Amino acid sequence: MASDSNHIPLSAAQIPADDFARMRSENLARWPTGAEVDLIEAVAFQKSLPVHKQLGWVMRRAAEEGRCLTQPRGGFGTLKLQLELMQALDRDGMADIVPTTTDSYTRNEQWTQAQTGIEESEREGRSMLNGYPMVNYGPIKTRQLIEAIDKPAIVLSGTAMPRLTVEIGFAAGYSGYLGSGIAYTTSYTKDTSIAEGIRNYQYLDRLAALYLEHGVDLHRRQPGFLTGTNVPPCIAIAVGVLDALLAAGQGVRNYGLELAQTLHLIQDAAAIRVCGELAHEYLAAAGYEDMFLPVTSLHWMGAWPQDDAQCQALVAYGGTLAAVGGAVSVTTKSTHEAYGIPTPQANAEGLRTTRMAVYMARHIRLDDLPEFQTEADLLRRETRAIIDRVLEMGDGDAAIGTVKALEAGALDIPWSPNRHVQSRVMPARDVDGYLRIYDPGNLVFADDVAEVHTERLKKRAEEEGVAYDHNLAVSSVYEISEPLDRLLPFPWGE
Amino acid sequence: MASDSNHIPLSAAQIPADDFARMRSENLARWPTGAEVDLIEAVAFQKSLPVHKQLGWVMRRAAEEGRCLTQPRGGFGTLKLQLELMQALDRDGMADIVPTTTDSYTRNEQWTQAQTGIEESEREGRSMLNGYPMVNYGPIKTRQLIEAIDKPAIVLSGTAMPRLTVEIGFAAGYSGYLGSGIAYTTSYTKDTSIAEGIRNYQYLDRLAALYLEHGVDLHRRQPGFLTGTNVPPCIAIAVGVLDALLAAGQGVRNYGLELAQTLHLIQDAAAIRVCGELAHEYLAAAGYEDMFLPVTSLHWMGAWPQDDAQCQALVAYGGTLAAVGGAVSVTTKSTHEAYGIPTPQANAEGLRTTRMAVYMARHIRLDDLPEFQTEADLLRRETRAIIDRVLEMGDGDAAIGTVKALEAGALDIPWSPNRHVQSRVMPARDVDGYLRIYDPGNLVFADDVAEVHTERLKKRAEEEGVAYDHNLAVSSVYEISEPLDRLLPFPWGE
Amino acid sequence: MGTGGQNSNRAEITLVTGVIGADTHIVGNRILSMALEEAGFKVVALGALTPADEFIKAAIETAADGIMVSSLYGQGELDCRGFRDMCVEAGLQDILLYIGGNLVVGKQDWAEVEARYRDLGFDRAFPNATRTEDVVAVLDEDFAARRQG
Amino acid sequence: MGTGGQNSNRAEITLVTGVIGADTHIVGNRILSMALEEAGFKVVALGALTPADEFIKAAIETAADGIMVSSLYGQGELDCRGFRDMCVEAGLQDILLYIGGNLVVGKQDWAEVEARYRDLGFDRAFPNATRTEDVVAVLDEDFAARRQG
Ligand code: B12
Ligand code: B12
Repeated sequence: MASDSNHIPLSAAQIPADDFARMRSENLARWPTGAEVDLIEAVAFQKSLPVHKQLGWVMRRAAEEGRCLTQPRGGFGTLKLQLELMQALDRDGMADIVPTTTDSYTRNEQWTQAQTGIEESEREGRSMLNGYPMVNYGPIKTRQLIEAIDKPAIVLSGTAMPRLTVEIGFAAGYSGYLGSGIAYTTSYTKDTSIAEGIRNYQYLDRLAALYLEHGVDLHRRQPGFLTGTNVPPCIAIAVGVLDALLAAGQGVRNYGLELAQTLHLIQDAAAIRVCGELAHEYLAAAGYEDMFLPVTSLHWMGAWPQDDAQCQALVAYGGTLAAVGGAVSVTTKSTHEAYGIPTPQANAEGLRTTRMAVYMARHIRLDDLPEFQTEADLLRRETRAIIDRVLEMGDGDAAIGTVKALEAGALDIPWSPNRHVQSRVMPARDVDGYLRIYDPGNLVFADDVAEVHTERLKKRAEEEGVAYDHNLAVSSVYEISEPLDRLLPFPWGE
Repeated sequence: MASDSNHIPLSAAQIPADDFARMRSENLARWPTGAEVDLIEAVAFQKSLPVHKQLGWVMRRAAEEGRCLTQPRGGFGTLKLQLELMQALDRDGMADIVPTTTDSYTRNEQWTQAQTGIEESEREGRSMLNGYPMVNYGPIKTRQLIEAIDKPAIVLSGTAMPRLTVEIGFAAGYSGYLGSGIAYTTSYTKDTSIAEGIRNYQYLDRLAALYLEHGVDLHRRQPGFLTGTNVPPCIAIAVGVLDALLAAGQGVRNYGLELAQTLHLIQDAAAIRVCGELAHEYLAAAGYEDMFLPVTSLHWMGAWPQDDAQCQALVAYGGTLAAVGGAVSVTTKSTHEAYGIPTPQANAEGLRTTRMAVYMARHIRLDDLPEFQTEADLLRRETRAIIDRVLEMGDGDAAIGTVKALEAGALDIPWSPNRHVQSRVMPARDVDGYLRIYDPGNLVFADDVAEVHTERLKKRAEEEGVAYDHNLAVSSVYEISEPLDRLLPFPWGE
Repeated sequence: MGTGGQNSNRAEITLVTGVIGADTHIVGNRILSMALEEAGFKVVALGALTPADEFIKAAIETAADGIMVSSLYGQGELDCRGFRDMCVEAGLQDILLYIGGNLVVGKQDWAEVEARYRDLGFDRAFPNATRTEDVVAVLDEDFAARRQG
Repeated sequence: MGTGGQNSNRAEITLVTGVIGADTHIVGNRILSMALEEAGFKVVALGALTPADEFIKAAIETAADGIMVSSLYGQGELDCRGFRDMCVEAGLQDILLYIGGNLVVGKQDWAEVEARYRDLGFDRAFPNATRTEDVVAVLDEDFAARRQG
């Protein structure tokens, strides 16, 4: 694991070159396929890809041209199944960005178990792993996946331990990599310290920056969904900006920020706008003037309904919200979400529904709507309050500030499984469908800002005739997954 | 047919009571089931329905409470099949308003053929008619349909000859009726004169008003889709207002206006708003201060794509557009639209997808957006120009003005099959996705208004690198039905 | 579009177009008629709601070389019963007969639908959403084959 | 919710909750824990990512009457192999075992899934989206039956 870096004190500073070289060779020695990684050869392979298969270039072009690209999630346990899946997503789904999700063993660095999983999957002819075991296959074999598609590919691997996977992924020709130290450690681990998660992603970002130094403009991306469950935009943006500061510190310049949809058209559009704005502002203030910081919008990350028809509306609205918000890309789900990993066909359908929705809303912008501006102003104040406090606690160091702030609850994540996070903040939906904060825990907002949240939520309790208590937050977790006869009944029958 | 009224000169005036009584008895004598109609008994039956099964009441309540109700279309050839369909739409589809679409023979008053169709359908056990033959079954049997559901029911019968069908429908307990003299005559007939179509619907509206005089608040509705093919909102609203004036003249007070979606979020919202506004304004100016004039939004009425996934986006967006526009109800389609009449299941799914979309967007309003206001202003000026000219040509009489204006093209309908309509106006989508007018034919707009249309369409031609000619209109007919690889390809591949 | 004049023979070819039966779906038929005219054919457009016998009358009167029938509303099969026989009776044994649109009720296997319309005497049948460029191309082919044959 | 105290015995019942295996899905489990506490049960919440043996250790330490296992990520079957046997070995032969969540990979027939978990020794299994009111009601029933039995 990350034992190597435990004696380097935590900071946002760049990992020194010699330390990094040592860390890399230790890391690559952990599994045989690590020996296949040769940076210079990998750089040459990345450069040999046409630009339209390089996600760094594609994201920049999409941003320039005002496009909203589509990207699904997806991983199966063998090279063959993964290859078919990626072709289906590329062709039938018309995905602009093709994913490879890794399996849970790979995420937990249990490569021996992953090997068993591959063998069982090959015997059974169906995937016994919930993703692609990238480390086990290694970069040379995995290049077959890159060659099988005509789009850029991205690695999706929800873990706080990405070191070997990223080495393999970049060497295999993946030009995008999702994951970050704060977001994943707070949402995917229980005991892992925030410092350790940050260090692991500093390694990853340093590696991406090394490719950049060799002329390869890889796309790094922060997983803005965190715990996926009613994360208020101010928290998501604050974490995104902090993760971006950490990445920039390692030399990354092409860094995407994700935001999970709240499903409120105006709140989501304001969030996408403010996210881009504040990211640029804080990164520039830290001396990173030349960052490319595109925003990706994520289909609803909370609990989904059981009814296909309802899910279709969520999928389509997911495209609408991304397009109206001006997101550079949208990450899609499918009608199978409540049950399990979608079939390639359901996944491709989700992509096409989303794409059609994007097409229809591509001209719409709400930035001049007074309600949008009020919401954006509120969001700016909330988010600045959090980030400023974190940076203050770290004396300007984002890494140290984050660890302290999470410990103290000055930065907080709702529904986090991690012990080092207070997770006292309680979000809930308000009377107008905005996601607000019922209980801020130890988050500190200006009085008038806090008052907006309380007032709007009290209004909801009043309208629904329920108590003003934490059940507002609980029912907001269930809400979108409820059947229609609870959400919107015909109200006048017997 | 309508021979009885041919010697009454056309006007917007109310049909005199004695004439109407004579017309009714002639009409009811045309088919045996006409004898089952007894106004007083029918009034009693209507009054015996709980209010939540009376569409007049339900529409008023929905408007008061700011709800957007859902309604599908649907009709099968036998009582049994129709009953099952209506129950499926009521229960599985959660339709707030349950429809009965009549078959083509019934619309053409070919009741003998309809009888054969019923017999064949019963023999085959499947529907050989494309709708429910309401006249043949008559009011007493048809009441079984009303009793089988727990929602209000509406008759959908696209025809210029509705006289006997409406008598049966109201007596059976339908509390809503879609259809109007101008809209249906211009879109469903070739040789029928506009005057004749208007007279037939004056009969229908007079009958609805007679129920009102007996205390039954039926909901009449104007079919705003006309030819369903890129009808610019100014034309749809103008026709809606003129049809409403004609209905009010007969004594109707509960009159819905429909608007087909253009699929532009802002244009559709502006259209719904302006439609309500101008309808109230013109009706009040004509002395009808107490009209209830709710607006219904219609899912895309033009050609649909062949791909289910694309259709799901159209269905869902149809709910979004209706909710955001503040429509009081939305009429739904399904993923089967490009192929044929949907199965009850597909129909119910379209309803639920729409309902979920409505739920998610129910709080959103765009009225304060500057772009909305600009569009609404433009639309007000366009629509007033048309209506004022029509009323002028009729010396204040909407019936006479309409006939003359359609003949002259001062009121015009795109893609109309009717000989008495110029149908020279050519709509096309502009560079920002708004539906504009490429060729106004003989419609007269202020120069600066006309200039907006020309300028925006020239801009589109320029951006697409195509000629500025009528193919802008033709490609706009195809557009939404195109496959995604034409609408929104991945643009940077080989 | 914009292919007018490519085939020097088009100007000598007269085509009757219309929507058969009680069908009001005029849009596709009108777009087709416009495209055929632009391509250089002589077009006699009968419009929507055209009974079968009016097609034949118009074809005789204009000495037409082909009839282009549209049907969208699902009752095309009923409306087209005996259409080829009526043509033959009227002395139009060689006239080219095309039909296009939503030719049956609901979603059915296209190969079967096509076969059914061939049995009704149509030279070709086209599914809905057929583009006019493709129709022009096939017309050129079929008329070229006739000149040679 | 708000049903706390209805059953006077709840205060005497201790329940261990947690998410088994390498599963981070804590939301449903935390909501369940909150609801059980509000209903009056004593709750020992172990949180996400809890190995099977930690459940048992906690149950012994707190003399628990039941264990409420959550599993969402699809690998529940692997994580629960031998769970009842481990309980028995640890002297918890009578402890009530419930499990709930997305208990298998993908969409499978619920009756089959339930049977599989009964075979693993669970007294009851619950599909995802089960509401906490329903869980409380069933707990009351099962504990009432035990008191009588
Ligand atoms: C617009 C529309 C209408 C408009 C028509 C306006 C008008 N006057 O033209 C309105 C709203 C009035 C209407 C009414 C009805 N409609 Co309609 N309508 C449509 C819709 C949405 C689009 C049709 C269209 O214009 N397409 C665009 C044009 C450009 O394409 P096209 O027509 O296919 O034509 C192209 C090709 O097919 C080809 N082509 C066409 N003809 C020919 C001929 C030849 C020889 C060749 C080679 C090629 C060719 O070239 C054309 C140009 O590219 C379709 C569904 C769909 N496709 O999405 C339903 C549809 C055709 N309608 C249908 C029905 C049932 C009706 C009604 C009975 C509905 C009702 N219950 O009220 C009435 C019919 C009334 C009547 N008596 O005809 C059904 C038909 C069902 C079936 N066949 O099983 C459809 C499929 C919808 C559905 N799923 O229910 N409709
Ligand atoms: C939110 C979410 C996440 C969040 C979790 C945040 C967190 N820390 O909790 C994040 C984004 C981190 C996440 C990650 C992953 N997720 Co996830 N996630 C979801 C999602 C969308 C909602 C789950 C949820 O919170 N529901 C709301 C709560 C209130 O409901 P509940 O959990 O069902 O709990 C209720 C009942 O089940 C019951 N209950 C629960 N436990 C128990 C126990 C007992 C004894 C009883 C009686 C009742 C009971 O009571 C609860 C309250 O009412 C679901 C899909 C869905 N349902 O829509 C996928 C889902 C569960 N996730 C899935 C997957 C695959 C993953 C990942 C592996 C994805 C990936 N490839 O990265 C990782 C897993 C990482 C890991 N090691 O665990 C799959 C599981 C597939 C399967 N079983 O076949 C699902 C179904 C999505 C999908 N279709 O792919 N996920």
